[in-house]
Amino acid sequence: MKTTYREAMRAAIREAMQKDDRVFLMGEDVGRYGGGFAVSLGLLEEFGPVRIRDTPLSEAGFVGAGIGAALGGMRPIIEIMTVNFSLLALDQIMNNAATLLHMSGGQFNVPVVIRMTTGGGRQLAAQHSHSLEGWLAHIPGLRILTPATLEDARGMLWTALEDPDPVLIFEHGSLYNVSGELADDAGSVDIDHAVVRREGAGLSIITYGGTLSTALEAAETLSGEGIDAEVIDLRTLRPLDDAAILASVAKTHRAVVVDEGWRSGGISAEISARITESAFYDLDVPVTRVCSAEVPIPYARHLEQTSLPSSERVCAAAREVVGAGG
Amino acid sequence: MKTTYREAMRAAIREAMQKDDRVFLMGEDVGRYGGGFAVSLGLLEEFGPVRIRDTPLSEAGFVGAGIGAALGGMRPIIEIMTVNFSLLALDQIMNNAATLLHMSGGQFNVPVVIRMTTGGGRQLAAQHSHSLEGWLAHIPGLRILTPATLEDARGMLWTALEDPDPVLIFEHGSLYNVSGELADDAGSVDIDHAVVRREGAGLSIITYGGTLSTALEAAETLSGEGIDAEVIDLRTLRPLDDAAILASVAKTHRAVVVDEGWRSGGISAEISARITESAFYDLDVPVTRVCSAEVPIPYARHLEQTSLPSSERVCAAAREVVGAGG
Amino acid sequence: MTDEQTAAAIVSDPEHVRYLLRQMVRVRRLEEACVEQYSAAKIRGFLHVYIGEEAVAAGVMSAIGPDDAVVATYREHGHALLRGVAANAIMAEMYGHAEGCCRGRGGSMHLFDAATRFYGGNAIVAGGLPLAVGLALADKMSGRDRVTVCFFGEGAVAEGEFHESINLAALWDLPVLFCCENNLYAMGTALDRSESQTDIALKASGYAIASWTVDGMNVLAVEESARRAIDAVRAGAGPHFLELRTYRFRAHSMFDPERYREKTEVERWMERDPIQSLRSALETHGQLSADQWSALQRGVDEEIQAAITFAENGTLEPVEELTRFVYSERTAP
Amino acid sequence: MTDEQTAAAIVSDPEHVRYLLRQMVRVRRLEEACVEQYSAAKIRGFLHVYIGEEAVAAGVMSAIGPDDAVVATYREHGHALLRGVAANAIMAEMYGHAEGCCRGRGGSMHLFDAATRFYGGNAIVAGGLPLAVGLALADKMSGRDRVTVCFFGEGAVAEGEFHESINLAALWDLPVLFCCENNLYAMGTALDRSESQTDIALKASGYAIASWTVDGMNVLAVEESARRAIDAVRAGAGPHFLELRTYRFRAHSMFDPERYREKTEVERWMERDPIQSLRSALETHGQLSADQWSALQRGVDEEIQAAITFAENGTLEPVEELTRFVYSERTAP
Ligand SMILES: Cc1ncc(C[n+]2csc(CCOP(=O)(O)OP(=O)(O)O)c2C)c(N)n1
Ligand SMILES: Cc1ncc(C[n+]2csc(CCOP(=O)(O)OP(=O)(O)O)c2C)c(N)n1
Ligand SMILES: [Mg+2]
Ligand SMILES: [Mg+2]
Repeated sequence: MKTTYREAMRAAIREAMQKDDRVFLMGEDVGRYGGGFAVSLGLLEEFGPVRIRDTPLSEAGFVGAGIGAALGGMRPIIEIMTVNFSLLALDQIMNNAATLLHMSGGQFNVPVVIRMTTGGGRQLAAQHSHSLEGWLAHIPGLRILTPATLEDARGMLWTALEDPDPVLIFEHGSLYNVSGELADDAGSVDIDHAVVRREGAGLSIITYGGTLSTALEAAETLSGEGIDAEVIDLRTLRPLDDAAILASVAKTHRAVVVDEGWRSGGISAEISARITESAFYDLDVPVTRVCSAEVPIPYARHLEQTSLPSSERVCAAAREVVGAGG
Repeated sequence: MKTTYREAMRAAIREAMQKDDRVFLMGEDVGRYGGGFAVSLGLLEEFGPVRIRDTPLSEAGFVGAGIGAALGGMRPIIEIMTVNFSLLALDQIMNNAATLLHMSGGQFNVPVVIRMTTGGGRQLAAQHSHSLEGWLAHIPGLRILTPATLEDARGMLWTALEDPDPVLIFEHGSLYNVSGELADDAGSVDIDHAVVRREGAGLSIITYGGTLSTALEAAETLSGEGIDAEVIDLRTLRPLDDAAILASVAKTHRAVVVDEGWRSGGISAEISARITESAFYDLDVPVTRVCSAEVPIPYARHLEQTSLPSSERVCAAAREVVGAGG
Repeated sequence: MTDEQTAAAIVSDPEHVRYLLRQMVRVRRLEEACVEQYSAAKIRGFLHVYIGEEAVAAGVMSAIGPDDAVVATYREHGHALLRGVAANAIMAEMYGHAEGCCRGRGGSMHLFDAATRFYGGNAIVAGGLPLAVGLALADKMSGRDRVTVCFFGEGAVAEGEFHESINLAALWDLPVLFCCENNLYAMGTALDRSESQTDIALKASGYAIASWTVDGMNVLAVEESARRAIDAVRAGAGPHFLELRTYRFRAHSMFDPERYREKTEVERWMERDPIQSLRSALETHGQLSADQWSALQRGVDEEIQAAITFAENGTLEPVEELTRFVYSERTAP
Repeated sequence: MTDEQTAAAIVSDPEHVRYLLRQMVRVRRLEEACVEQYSAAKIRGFLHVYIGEEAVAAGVMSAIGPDDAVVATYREHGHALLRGVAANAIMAEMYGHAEGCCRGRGGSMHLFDAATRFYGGNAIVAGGLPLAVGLALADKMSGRDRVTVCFFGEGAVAEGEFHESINLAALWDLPVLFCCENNLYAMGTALDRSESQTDIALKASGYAIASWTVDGMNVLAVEESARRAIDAVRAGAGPHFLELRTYRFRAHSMFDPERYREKTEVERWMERDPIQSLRSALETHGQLSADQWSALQRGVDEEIQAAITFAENGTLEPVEELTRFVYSERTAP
């Protein structure tokens, strides 16, 4: 079946709503408007305003209410229109969702799913172009998912809803219109493992989410130059699938991490540190990172494009690690 | 002169208030109460309620107001009682303070200083024990300071106030009562460089803030075992003083990073990644990290102490890197 | 509540009034014991006691049912106790012992209890309000006629999370009872230095939510308003808001030198001690003999003493269990 | 504002009323040009136009002085223009050119201008309110009699940052004029689905701040209330709050299919078009000849056309400058 990332997400929400009465969708403009990015278009008509619940602009309030509803036995899907506004709800996410189970000595788990759009590349400027998913992966108690493919857009939500703990799902804004084939019976997918999206022996390109396509494009280019890149899609940023990362590096001895987050203190640093810690003697060259420039992402297209990881920058980094260790 | 860290901070605030009419202190209970940690005790009497300004409980509001006052020509010192509440103000910090200069094409800089207590170790449990300074160092546009000594407590504030851009100062809660000698003429200090607090050739222990004393204590113990540790106090977490880190590692070929933040995605990962990137061939062994356990910090003392970096854990890590490469 | 109303309440059901008195005394003794154990370094961290404010928790808890939910603050020992959490489990928690209601992970500011639907214990001012809204939303969506009661201080009113929560609850007509414990100070910040509009109940009415001001030093008044409010909420009349005017007799926490208020102000309020007032009223009406009062005190002392003994004999959670409960334990598929 | 008042205003100073008409037309044409250039892919990102709401910015801007400060939202092209930022600099900014008022870094949602004290352009709903409070605080502490005017939509009212800001301004008696542009929708969310209390001015009064409701489709009414409010604020009477009832004729942004409102509703409001109403009023009173109207339009068209030409001829900021302005440039010591 031909579908888009947006439709796959929508199908996942619809199916979850059908399967489990406790599931509902709540967020700004998810109903009448059809969703800020049209993900939930049509769901209000299908499920009604109680379960497709428009909220006022009050991110801390409705995210906290989602946490409370989860404590109360529901399985809420909370939509924060974009990651940029999640800062307003971080107190609820870090101080409540992520801590309640531990603080209560195991009594109160929080089965909430919080979805949001992330990333730049659409000229939305500094306050609307954050990529914070890797940064939020710092927080114990959370699980962080970054569906990069149609299958994952379709399949991760249900698995997340079955998880007894808080799960954050990040949908890169540039993916919604991506279209392709999806099996008619596509359903829930595992959220525990990274996946090799392209096999290769020359170096490991490790990425996730919005930059998976960047990495695959780079790998294509590189293969024309005789550089055989393996591309790993992390899929889950917390917990990281160390085994998958290390298995690839054990084979290739070289790694480039591609991450749209800012470089300093991003998830790219964590991946680099872990590889070094566990596979230092496997490495022919140091792990290299391709990240966003450390600037508030600017509006002008040429400046924005220069800020973000590009297939050219990935290729350049790959050539260097392959050459350097050569 | 014998003094405490708390008194040194207070002296710094007092001096800044005297020197520059544009400086004022604003935050919850900084006035009548004397400050949540008694840092500002007595300042209300000295400077009056206009400049020692108690605020309602509204972190986003008064941090944003501090940013606005800085735009309006003042030099505000904003006190967020503890880092745990800074989550409520992160929108203002990331989306306004850190972006305004760039977004406005260089027109509006934000000379605000935001101080807060950080860290655990006092049995305050999950919502009151965060160490987020390293995590916040991810954000371009900010400068992050972590005074660990009396000199820095006394001297960093004025330098921060002279900085045209937003500066966050993190005071570890366990330091306030630390006492010692401070030169009578102690004044402002540089905030651009890390400092070697103990010279050594066997390995580099890289740390800052609340764990500097942990590292020094470990170095003492190690020296009794013939292990000669150098201890670097980073002092500033953004921007990191790469040169100082690399100089030490070039000498010792071994590094242990000690950080009270959670391990995954903490500043320890960034330091590890940078060392690997720039000094891979200098390293005899991979960089090792001693961080907090990835748990919401628990109340019970034995559990809390197990969570946090200790001198024993630093020693163990040091012995390992020395032994392993040996 | 007038003296006549108090008299009527006592005459009509003296046993119930003695029960309320006892509840307040239980909280008072528990808190006094906490202070002692803090001084003895058995309890650590931050400790916030409720002495002076007992009528609020006692009155409200008496008005709610076993299926209702409670969300409280870091000043919540009394709420936990009167909600039905055993003094043993509370005291052991503050000792940081495995027998505590949170296995020692929560401490004074984070008491939780699933059995009594006691959802904390929140140390972020106003941080519990959105949770209460969500709990109530779950009930409403599930068609259960449960009520969620949410306690918070008047200091929380300035926070954005307060505003967003009250609006959501009112907008969606959720079964929440908001109980604002207005003790006039947020740490050292007096109400008139934190709110441009100091009439909290009036402020709440700006959200089109029913809101009443209640004498929080009078347990009968509290109970009566709470009961009316809970009945209304349960009947589907939407959220209600009580401003309970009270006072804390002790410092904000164990670290507070109380520079911000006059001793005479504290003394004036202590004349309205909710326990002493009710005790005299009962005595005046011949409904509390000296024997009864001693027995009541003795019973409470025994309970609290037993709690201390229980806590003293507690054990430490093995450190190997540190990382347990960061995530839920998964049952093998 | 009654028809008689309008008549009186026109008769007493027709030139000024024509000036206000012209200001509104400038905004209208600028916005129309933005939409065209967006369709031509010259402007990208999010674009929010102000068509229908021009009376608000025109009336308020006319009431403030050159030293006052303005804080606005992502729907701020008109505010910037009427504050005095050149159409050239605005249009070049939207083209992402170095000649733009933010050198192309800000775009449509982030116009800034130091010369006119125009502090943005904020794309976080309610994110500008605390800044306005701080700007006003700086003025008050420095003894300057400047006023800070803060614009925001009615959607912002539900946000915690709104609540915290209004309280701070009222508590500290700061010289801020809050201008709530109530256009009835926040994206697709109608006011009655976001606020339990839909009377915004009444809600504001819960903070003990003077608040008035104003016909935001009538520039004379807006100007008159803004002037009264600004005078009061400047005279030290504390912050004021205006709820300006208006309507946006266009979609929320270029991505909005407007599923949430009826065409007939839009049409009803368009009958109250602030430009057409004022134009007819002027004509009725013989104060706007066909020639005057054509000249006015021509003048505005020329300005906007010139802005497009200016933007078209703009240059790109060199990519080497990307990291400039992340931090201030330090002058060597
Ligand atoms: C968001 C947040 N800011 C600051 C604090 C520090 N703090 C703890 S209690 C308190 C005062 C709260 O006063 P109130 O809400 O009136 O409750 P009370 O202590 O009087 O019961 C403050 C400022 C906090 N815990 N959370
Ligand atoms: C904090 C935050 N949440 C969500 C958004 C997405 N968003 C942009 S504009 C808007 C509606 C705002 O409505 P209103 O304040 O009434 O202003 P209007 O657009 O009507 O002028 C929303 C939800 C945002 N920019 N910021
Ligand atoms: Mg209080
Ligand atoms: Mg609106």
